This record gives sequence, structure tokens and C-alpha cells, in this order.
Amino acid sequence: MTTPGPDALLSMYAGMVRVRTFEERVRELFAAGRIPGFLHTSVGQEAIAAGTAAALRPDDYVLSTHRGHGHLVAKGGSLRGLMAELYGKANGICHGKGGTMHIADASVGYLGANGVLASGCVVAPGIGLSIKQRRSGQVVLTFFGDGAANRGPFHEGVNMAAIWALPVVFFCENNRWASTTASALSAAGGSIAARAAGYAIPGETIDGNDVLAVHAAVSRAAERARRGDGPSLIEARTIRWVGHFEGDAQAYRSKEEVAEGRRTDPIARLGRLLEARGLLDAAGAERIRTAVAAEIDDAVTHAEASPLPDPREALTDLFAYYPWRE
Amino acid sequence: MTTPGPDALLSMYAGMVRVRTFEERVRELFAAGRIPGFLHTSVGQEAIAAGTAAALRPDDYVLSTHRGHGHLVAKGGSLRGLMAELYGKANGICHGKGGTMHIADASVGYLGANGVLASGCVVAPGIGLSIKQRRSGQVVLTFFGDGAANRGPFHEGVNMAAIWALPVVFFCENNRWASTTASALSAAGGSIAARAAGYAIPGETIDGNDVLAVHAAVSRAAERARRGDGPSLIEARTIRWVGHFEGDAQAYRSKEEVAEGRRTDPIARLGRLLEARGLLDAAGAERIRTAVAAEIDDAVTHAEASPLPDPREALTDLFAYYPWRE
Amino acid sequence: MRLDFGDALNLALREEMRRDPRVYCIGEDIVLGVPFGVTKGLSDEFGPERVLNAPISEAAIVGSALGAAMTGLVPVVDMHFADFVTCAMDEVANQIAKSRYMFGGQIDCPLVLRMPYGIGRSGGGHHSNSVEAWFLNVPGLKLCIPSTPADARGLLKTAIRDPDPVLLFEHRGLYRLGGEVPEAETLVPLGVADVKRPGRDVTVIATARMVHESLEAARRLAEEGIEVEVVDPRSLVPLDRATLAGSVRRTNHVVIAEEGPMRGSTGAWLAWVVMEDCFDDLDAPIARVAGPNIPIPFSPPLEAFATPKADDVVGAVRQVLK
Amino acid sequence: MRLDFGDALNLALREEMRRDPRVYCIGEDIVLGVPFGVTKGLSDEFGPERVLNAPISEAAIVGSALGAAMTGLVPVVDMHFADFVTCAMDEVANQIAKSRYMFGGQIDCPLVLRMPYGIGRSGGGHHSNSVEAWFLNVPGLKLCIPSTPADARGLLKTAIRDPDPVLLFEHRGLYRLGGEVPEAETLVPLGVADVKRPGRDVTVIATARMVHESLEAARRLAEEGIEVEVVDPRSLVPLDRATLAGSVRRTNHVVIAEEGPMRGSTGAWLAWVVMEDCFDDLDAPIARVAGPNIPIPFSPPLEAFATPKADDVVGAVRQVLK
Ligand SMILES: Cc1ncc(C[n+]2csc(CCOP(=O)(O)OP(=O)(O)O)c2C)c(N)n1
Ligand SMILES: Cc1ncc(C[n+]2csc(CCOP(=O)(O)OP(=O)(O)O)c2C)c(N)n1
Ligand SMILES: [Mg+2]
Ligand SMILES: [Mg+2]
Repeated sequence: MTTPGPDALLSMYAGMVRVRTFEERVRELFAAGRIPGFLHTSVGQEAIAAGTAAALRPDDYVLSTHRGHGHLVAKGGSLRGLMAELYGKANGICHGKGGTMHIADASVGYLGANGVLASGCVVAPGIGLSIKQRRSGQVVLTFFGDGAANRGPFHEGVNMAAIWALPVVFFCENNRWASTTASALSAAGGSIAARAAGYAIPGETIDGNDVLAVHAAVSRAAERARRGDGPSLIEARTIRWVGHFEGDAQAYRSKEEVAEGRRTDPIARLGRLLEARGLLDAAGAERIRTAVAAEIDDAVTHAEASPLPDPREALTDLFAYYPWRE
Repeated sequence: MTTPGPDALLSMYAGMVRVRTFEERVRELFAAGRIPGFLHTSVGQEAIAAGTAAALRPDDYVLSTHRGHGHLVAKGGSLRGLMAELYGKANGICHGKGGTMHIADASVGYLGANGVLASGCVVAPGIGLSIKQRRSGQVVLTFFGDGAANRGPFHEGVNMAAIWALPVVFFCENNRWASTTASALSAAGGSIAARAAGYAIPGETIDGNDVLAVHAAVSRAAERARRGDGPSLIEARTIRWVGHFEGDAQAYRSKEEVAEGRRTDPIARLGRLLEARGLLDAAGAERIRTAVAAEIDDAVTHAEASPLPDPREALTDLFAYYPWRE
Repeated sequence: MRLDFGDALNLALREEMRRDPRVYCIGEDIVLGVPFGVTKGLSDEFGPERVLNAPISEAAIVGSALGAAMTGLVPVVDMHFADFVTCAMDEVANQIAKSRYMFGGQIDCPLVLRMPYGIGRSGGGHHSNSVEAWFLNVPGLKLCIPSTPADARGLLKTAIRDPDPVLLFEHRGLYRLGGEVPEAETLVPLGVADVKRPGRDVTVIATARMVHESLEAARRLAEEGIEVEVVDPRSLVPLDRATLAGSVRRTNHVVIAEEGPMRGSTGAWLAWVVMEDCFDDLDAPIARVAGPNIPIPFSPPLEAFATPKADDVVGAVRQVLK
Repeated sequence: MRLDFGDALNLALREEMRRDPRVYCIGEDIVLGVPFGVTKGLSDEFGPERVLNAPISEAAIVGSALGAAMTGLVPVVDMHFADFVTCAMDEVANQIAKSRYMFGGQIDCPLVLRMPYGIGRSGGGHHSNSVEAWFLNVPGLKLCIPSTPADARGLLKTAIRDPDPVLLFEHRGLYRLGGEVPEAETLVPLGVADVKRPGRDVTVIATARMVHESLEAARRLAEEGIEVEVVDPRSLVPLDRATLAGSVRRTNHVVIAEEGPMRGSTGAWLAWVVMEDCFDDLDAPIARVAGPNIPIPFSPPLEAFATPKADDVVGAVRQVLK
């Protein structure tokens, strides 16, 4: 496993900035009524999106969640296509049919956000089967939350991937909360990673706000998967800085938790390391922020200028083949 | 926890003989075309039925499986009611509506065989909730097989029972096979009990052909549950002597496995111990067999003599209250 | 008193939990009542033992309700979104619906599944579905679908007191709809339809949100002198066939309006019921208003296309009258 | 050649697996083909990579099929018993049916779910159900329901080659039914109904086992000079409305026969379709034959009561003709 060099570190930094800026912009747009739907953003959890993407190959697959914008941004999805989709525009990557919770971008192996928790855990083994059969050497990484880990598909998917030694990485983003419900009160034993032992697969808990730890853990798991040694389970501890969804009053948690999140800001943390290594200075960081802001401005401008779909487009895309009139 | 005295030992012995004789008789009756349905018997697994029942209180609850006759016989269900149900007779315990895979006998806390694997794992926590709310000091034990352990409800039920410290005993009968599929090839890690650690609850593997080991493990788990310390997971290794269902050609396993089962016959094993302790001799064993045979003869005679239900009885028992004509 | 639909449900829960200590609520995020507020404040009054924030384990939430109901409690499950009943489909269709029957009536199963459902606010394909039609085809379940705050409160109270499993379909677009609710504890019986507006020309049989779209359509058509009778079945199982038939025999014209997709839906079943009871009373073919046969799309204009509205009811009424 | 229904399905699987290396089978106990023998011998020819004995994990079996289908394989899932689709309902209704649509057509989902279903041999409440009606109300799925060995083979082959998800409902009571199957590889297209017996007096629209009960009824009625036309839709989505309507326009009398419970069922949907297309062609109300609204009981006389038979079709035909 190669430890990331200067370029890799800088691109992970830029990747986190891109995710953060994208999500913050989306929140503003939602507040301004430009974006519809039930919106869940990943502000504070950027190290996970950037670290996993950096450890994966471009042709590897990712299955995501209801909180998936960052995963797609980091995987290299088109910001224009993504933003236009969030707006529900005709040229959105899903023609406006998916929206925030159901976006996919097959061109970068991102096979879907998902409105149903833990669904990726059972879809992933099938992608693993096809990778194995095609001998493509790819890997599939499926994200799920600490709350989703309590659903049956987690168990069935991990077990299936384990017995067939499928190239799957099960990645749990533990941000302490499932909406208003504390993970500590809903996941028996308090550790998702500890469940790996029951299937005789590797399970580790990492600091999800340390992009290097995320990169290292996913690199290990991906190499193992490519070797044909089967799946791994990674639990990354992190903190969501914002509401579960936009509009969440957050009566269930203390301000202190968010403050803790800001203290452990994954972007600032890598920034300090890059400075220490002389790879980044204030001006350089500013350049990155400016460049990213420009990309996102472009995506917003594009989305704003794009047309809404014709209502009758609702009837398209259901079947690949359906010549019948009913 | 009290170790079983002479009477308890003898009644466990008689219990195993009763289950074995009942199941063997049912197989004959099925072969003779007297009993309809998809029949799964527990020949060889009697130590589990008898050992668990002996460790539970009469008012404790049991949730069973498609292979549940023995569990009900051991829990003290009416042999007449059970046999008549297997025959599909009007006076069967379920009026002929349930049959082999869906029998219940609420009078002894047996809340159902089940045709859907692992279902009991999610029903049990609710019984645990009601026990807790009623402060009745009862326990609920739910049986499931090694194959069923791979279904999602196992995970959801164990986790829920664990976080709420519910009085549930999860009892896995590992007879090595799920129909034609080897447990070793379908349960990652090879140990169901090992999965308990992931939920921070006790999990132990026992010799399911040693009725004393079963009794001891269930007694420990039940005491823990009654203390309010929550659920336990027990995996009992055993061997099914017969086909998965009546008519199973068993092409998937060697004759040697069945021979091994007979060598480790739980009844003979306890019989030797009872003889060694001078509690049972050949004549005594014969008396037990004769008495049990008489009970079962009575149940069969009763079932044979009982009427089939009137076809229109199919319309009853659906709702407790449904005065409407539609 | 005036209450909105969500608060009327909250009142019903409070009243029934006060009346019967066996009643408890279970679901995800119900202590704070997220997202719809129906269970808000219940845990302050009744405590955490009776208002259980469950882990995200739909099969265990629903399956445990069966276990509790069989052994002396009365669970009221909040499905969060009815879309997720798919995650507990076996527990509903094979366990809850069948246990009493398969066990020859040995056990009762007094439980309620509250099913927040329906389209709106770009919820998208996983948070917008009408799934009640599936359960019509599952014998052993009773199904209610209120359209007003008074009916919501009255049906939920009846459902909680019913010894059998009842699914209550609550359209999430109605939660903030206001309406008059009796001061006195008033139960609405199952199997009794309600004529929401009398009229002599056409019978519109509508459920939940479509009752309001149909009333709007009736108001518009009244201006042209077309008198529409809007009949709300309120419960689908049992179904008040007599009231439906009575109306059809007077109007001789029928429109059936629902939100879910057209194919294999509740409306198709209701159309059959009308055919069976009133074939000779029909002066024209029945017209149906329902959603197109697509998942619910995200983008507002697409979602609007997938959402049956008053206009559609107006069009259907004109069709059956021409 | 003469083959039984199960062997015809086995042949279709062999032919398609030989033709297309992307096709694989997954399910419980399919290597030995327990309990119905449909997949027997496939692993000898195609090896364990393409005939996967899965753990008892319905959600993972069905969910993994979606993952494989999205990334280049063509899974054929054996549900073991269709009753257990409840254990993977989210994967079918929310994931498989909707992914292509929600993703704006970016992915194809070529997979088949083989659904052994139906009543018989005292299988009881958990192994006897007709569940196809649920999926009519789930846009995004194609549904087939063959009644003969030739149709079974032809429809399964077509389903495997179809780029969209197809559910194939195989009545378990038909597996050992023999019939003529073409030597040549013959596909049966979706959306094309088949007139199993021509007749001028009554159209009986029937599916799967009820096709045979209806043919038996037709033979009996022919002795009285009543000529029954038996029409088998073969696929429910897409549905060949033209053939159904064409028959009804000739006979002006309709009976619809299915095995599942009456309420909210496939037959209610088909009745609506006939009403919509042929209201003015009907000389009498449609009559329906279906199961009672109960779970399937175990005891033979009770199970028989729950099983629609030729007698019921005969009765229904007399009713529409009187
Ligand atoms: C099967 C299912 N149940 C419930 C929901 C409603 N829901 C959406 S997000 C959420 C909380 C998820 O928590 P977690 O898995 O920890 O992810 P996070 O939101 O923290 O990223 C819930 C309950 C859902 N979308 N799917
Ligand atoms: C959910 C579900 N899937 C599949 C089946 C079909 N089936 C019945 S028994 C059985 C094997 C069960 O194996 P195990 O759980 O080990 O119990 P055992 O039969 O060995 O006692 C299978 C696959 C079922 N009844 N329920
Ligand atoms: Mg979380
Ligand atoms: Mg087993």
C-alpha cells in the first residue's frame, strides 16, 4: 500500500474543500428555495468522501446513501450534472427523476444514492459477483450510516460477501446519530466494526475526520478485496456539523457536539499537516478555495440556466424496452 | 442455577423418548398417507427440545420453526391436540388451519411454529417487551436453525433485544444443514455463537446432543434474562438423523454423518448416565418407552377417530371481530 | 374544536394511551415526533417505556409488535414512511395477517400500523408511494384511510380498540390540514363510509387527499350546475359497500379517485365492487382517476405530472356525463 | 417434443446459459434443484460460478441480483417459494423496480425473478400464496405467468433476454404437467395473449392453473352446447389488451378466473381493463372466479375450499349466460 505523496495529499485537500463548499452552497440554495426535496448534507464528514475516493480506482464502484452528494463529488462526478439534478432540471444527471436521495452517475461508477437505508449492503455483493466473473479487478465500496447498520441487509450482505470472498468494502459512517436517535442507544455493543469478527472478516474503527486514516483503511481493504481475500468492514467515527436534514431543529443534541466537530475539522487538520510539510501556505489554500468556488459557481450558473423537464418526460426512462401501448 | 436432580433427569429422559417416539410415529403416518403437508421432523435433535423445556418455566414462551413438533411435545402441549392438527382434523389445536409448519398452543406458551425462517427472532423482542411491561418474570426462547441465522431478522431481533435488555433467549439449532446446503458454506466464520460478541451479549456453543449441556446453558440464559440483564445467544450443535423433509433423498450428505448421529444419540447418552447413577435400568427404560408409546397411541387413535373440518370452517378464525358482510 | 390532521392523531394517541395502559407506541424518532410531529410530546406524558424510539430495524419494529400484541399489549407502530413497510413485508403479510387464522383463533392480534404515505414536496421515489393496494390482497388485515382530522382521530381510536391488526394510511400531505374535531371522545367505526358532499348527478368515490381534490372539483362543477356526490369509504377493509351502492343507484354515474398508480390499484378493486353491486344502475362506464404507472419522480413538474388533482376529477366527471 | 413444465423451464435455462455467459442462477438449494427440480443438473453443466447455492438471505439474493444486473450480468433468481418475496420486498419494489427510472435510464436491469407460487398439497399459509397482484401495483416490473410447458420455456427465455426486470410466476402445481414443446428454440413474446380454446359464447380470461380448470370447464360446457373461449394473457405487464378485447367483442360475456384471493387481486384489475375497453360490448356483468379472502389453510378439506376449480368456472359461466 502506497502512502499518499504530495500530489495525492493536495488533491485530497482540494477534494474535501470541494465537498464542503458544494454542500454549503447546496444548503444556501435550499434555504433560498432554489432546490426542492428532503435534503441531507455531509458537512463535517468530508474526510470520508475524499479519503475513500482517493483510495479507490476510477473504475471502482461506490454505493451511497441519502447523504451522498459528497461521495459523488469526491468520486469525480460532473458537478454540473449533479447540481442540475438537485435543481430537478431536465439535463440533470438523472433527468430530474432522482434528485438528492436517488442520484447515480454510472460514468464514474457511482451506482446510486439511496432513499432506503442499508440497501447498498445487499446490492454490493452482486456487484462483487460481477467483478469476480468479469475478472476486472475492480472493487465496490458501499456506504451506510450507524443507524442503517441495524437493518437486516447489513447482516445478509456482509455474510454473503464473506462466504464468497467478494471484493466489497463495507464502509460505515458513524456520525453518532440516526436522525434524532443516538447510535449509542440503538447499536448494541456500541461498535459496528466489532460485528465483523462474527463473520471472520477484518473490521476496524478509524477516525473519520482524519483523511489519511480513511485513505489508509480503504487502501488496505481494497487491496485485500482485489487479492481475492474478500470483504472488510470499516467504521469511521465522525461528526455531522449540520442538521440531519435541512430544517432539523437538532433539539436532541448539544451545541458542544457541533463545536467538537469544528475543533476536529478534517480540512483544517490536513491543512496543518500540509503546512508543516511545506506543501501548502495561506495563499495556496486560498487558490484552492477560489478554484473550487469557481467550479461550483459554474455548476450553479449552469443549473440555474437549465430548463425544467417537460412534464410528460415523467413517462420516460422506466423500461429499456416497452413498445406496448396500454 | 440448580443442577437437575434424579426426577428432573428422568423426566428429561422421558421427554426425549416422547419426542423421538412422536416424530418416528409421525414419519410412519406420513409415509402411510395419514398426514398431509410438508413434513420436517427433529429425529436426533431431541436433547434440544427436552433440555430447553426442562430449563424453562411452564409459563415461559417458546417461538419455534418449521421443525417444531418436538419443541411443543417437550413444552407439554397436548399430544391429542397436536396429532389431530397434523392430521388436519377439526379438533386439532388450530382447527386444522395450521398444520405441521404453523402449529401454536397458547395454553403452554408455544406461540408458534413458523413456515418463514427466522421470523421468531423479530417476534421475540416484542414478547420480551410485554413480559417487561407486565413484570411477569417470564422469558421467551426463540428457536432458529443454522440456515435461518443468515437472515436479516436474526440481526435486527438480537440487536433490539440487546439494547433494551429484553428477556429473550436466542437458541440456534445447528444441525449442519439448511436443507441441501451446508452451514459451513453459508454462515461466514462458521460460528453463529461468535456473532453474539458483536452485540455485547453472551454467546456460547454447546453440544446439542448433551441434554445436560442444553439444560445448563438455557438455565443460565433464562436466569440472566429474568435478572433483567438481557438476551443470550446459544448455538447447539446437533445432527438430524433423517431427511430435511420427508421424502428428502439426502444426496448432499454421507451416510457416515447419520451414523455419527446415531453414535452420539442423546437418548442413549443420558440413559448411560442414568444407569451409572443407578437411576434407570433396562426394565425402567422399557417402562418409559411403553408409557410414552401408549400416550402416542392414544393421540393417534384420537386423531384417526376425529372428524375432518367442514369446508366452510375455512372462513372462521380470521378476525376476532368482523360483523360485516362483503 | 379545530385541530389539524396530525394533532388530531396525536390527540387520539393520548386519549387511548390514557385509557388503556397496554397501549404503547414504537417507531423511529417518535419521541421527538420527527418528521411529521404526530407522536410529539407523548413521551413527556407517558414516559420512555410507552414511547419507544426504535433502532432502524423495520422488521424488528413490526415483528415485535406482533409478539407484544399476542401477549397482552396493544402496539401502535409508526412506519415513519409507508414506503418502508417493504422492509417488514413478511412481518405484515405472512406473520401479522395470518397468525390468528393459522393458529385457529387461539391468539388475538390487537395492533395498529400507522402508515404515513403519499406524494409531495419532491420526496422522490422512496418517500412518496401509495402502497395500500398491496394489503387489500392480504387477507387478515383491516385497512383505514382517513381524509379529515375528525376521521383520523376517530378511526385511529377505533383501530387501537380493535382486536385485529389495522393499517391506518395517513397521507403526509394532510397532516397540516385543519378541521373541526368533536370535543367529546368520538369514535369512527370501521366499515362506515361518509358522504363528504351530497349530489345527485355523479358519485365520486375518493380516498385521503383525493377526497379534497374531489370536493374542489365538486365546487367547480357546481358552478355549471353539475351536482357531484363525494363518498369517502374511510375504511377499505371492511368496506361499506351499501353506502357506495346506495349513492351509485341514485346518481348512476361513477368516478373513482385515488393517488396511487392506476395498474392493479385500490381504485380497480373499488371499480369491481361497483360493477358487482350496481352493473345495471350504471348509465356510463366508470371513470378512474389515479396516478400514472411510474415511480414518483423528484423534479417538481414531473412530480406534479404524477399527482392526480381536482382537474383530473373534473375531467373524469365530464367524461362519465357526456 | 413432450416435456413437463418444470423440465421445459430447465431447458430454457440451459439454452440461455449456453447462449449467454452473462446469465447465472442464484437461489437456495438450486444446485440439487430442491424442492421443484427446475434447476437440477445445471451446475454439472455450468459449474458453481453460474449456479449459486445462496445462504438463506432473500434480501441479499434479490438485492445482489440488482447489483449484478447493473454491472453486466444477467441473474435468474429462484425465489424458492414466491411467499418469501416478502423477505426481499424492498429489493424488488423499491430497488429493482425503480433504479432505472430514478437514475434517468443510466442503467439497465436485466434480471429474472422466478416465483414458484400457488396452492396445493397442504403447504399451508406460508407456502401457498398467489402474490402477483402486489407487483401489478409496482411500476417498473414486467410480469409473466405461463400455463403450459411451451409457454413456460418461451416466456422464461424471453424474460432472460429482456433488458428489464421480469417476474415469472410459476404455479408449483403445474411443474409436473406435461405438454408439447417445440424442438426449435422458440421464444414467446411478452404482451401477447394466447387463445387456449376458441369459443363463441363466453370469454374466460384465466391465468396459470386456472387456465386448465377453465379448459376442463369448457369441455364440460361444450357437452351442453356452450362454447367457451379460454384466453390466457400469459403476461400481465405488458398486457395484451387487444386480444382480450377482441374476444370479448365476439362473445359479449366475460368470466375472469384466478387462484389468489378475491379482494384487490389481479382479476379485479383485469375486470377493470375489460370494463374500460369493452363496457358497451358486455351483455351481462363480468363474473369472477378467485379464492376466498383468507390465508391458505392446511387441512385438505379447508384447502380444497380455498382452491378455485373447474366447477367454479362452470358456475360463473352459467351466471353470465343466464
Ligand atoms: C429503511 C429506512 N428506514 C428509515 C428511513 C428514514 N430515515 C432516513 S435517514 C434516517 C437516519 C439514518 O441514520 P444513519 O444511518 O446513521 O445515517 P445518517 O443520516 O446519520 O448519515 C432515517 C431513520 C429510511 N430512509 N429508510
Ligand atoms: C425465509 C425462508 N426462506 C426459505 C425457506 C425454505 N426452507 C424451509 S426449511 C429451509 C432450510 C432451513 O435450514 P435451517 O434454518 O438450518 O433449519 P433446519 O431445517 O436445519 O432445521 C429452507 C431453505 C423458508 N421456509 N423461509
Ligand atoms: Mg448516522
Ligand atoms: Mg439446519
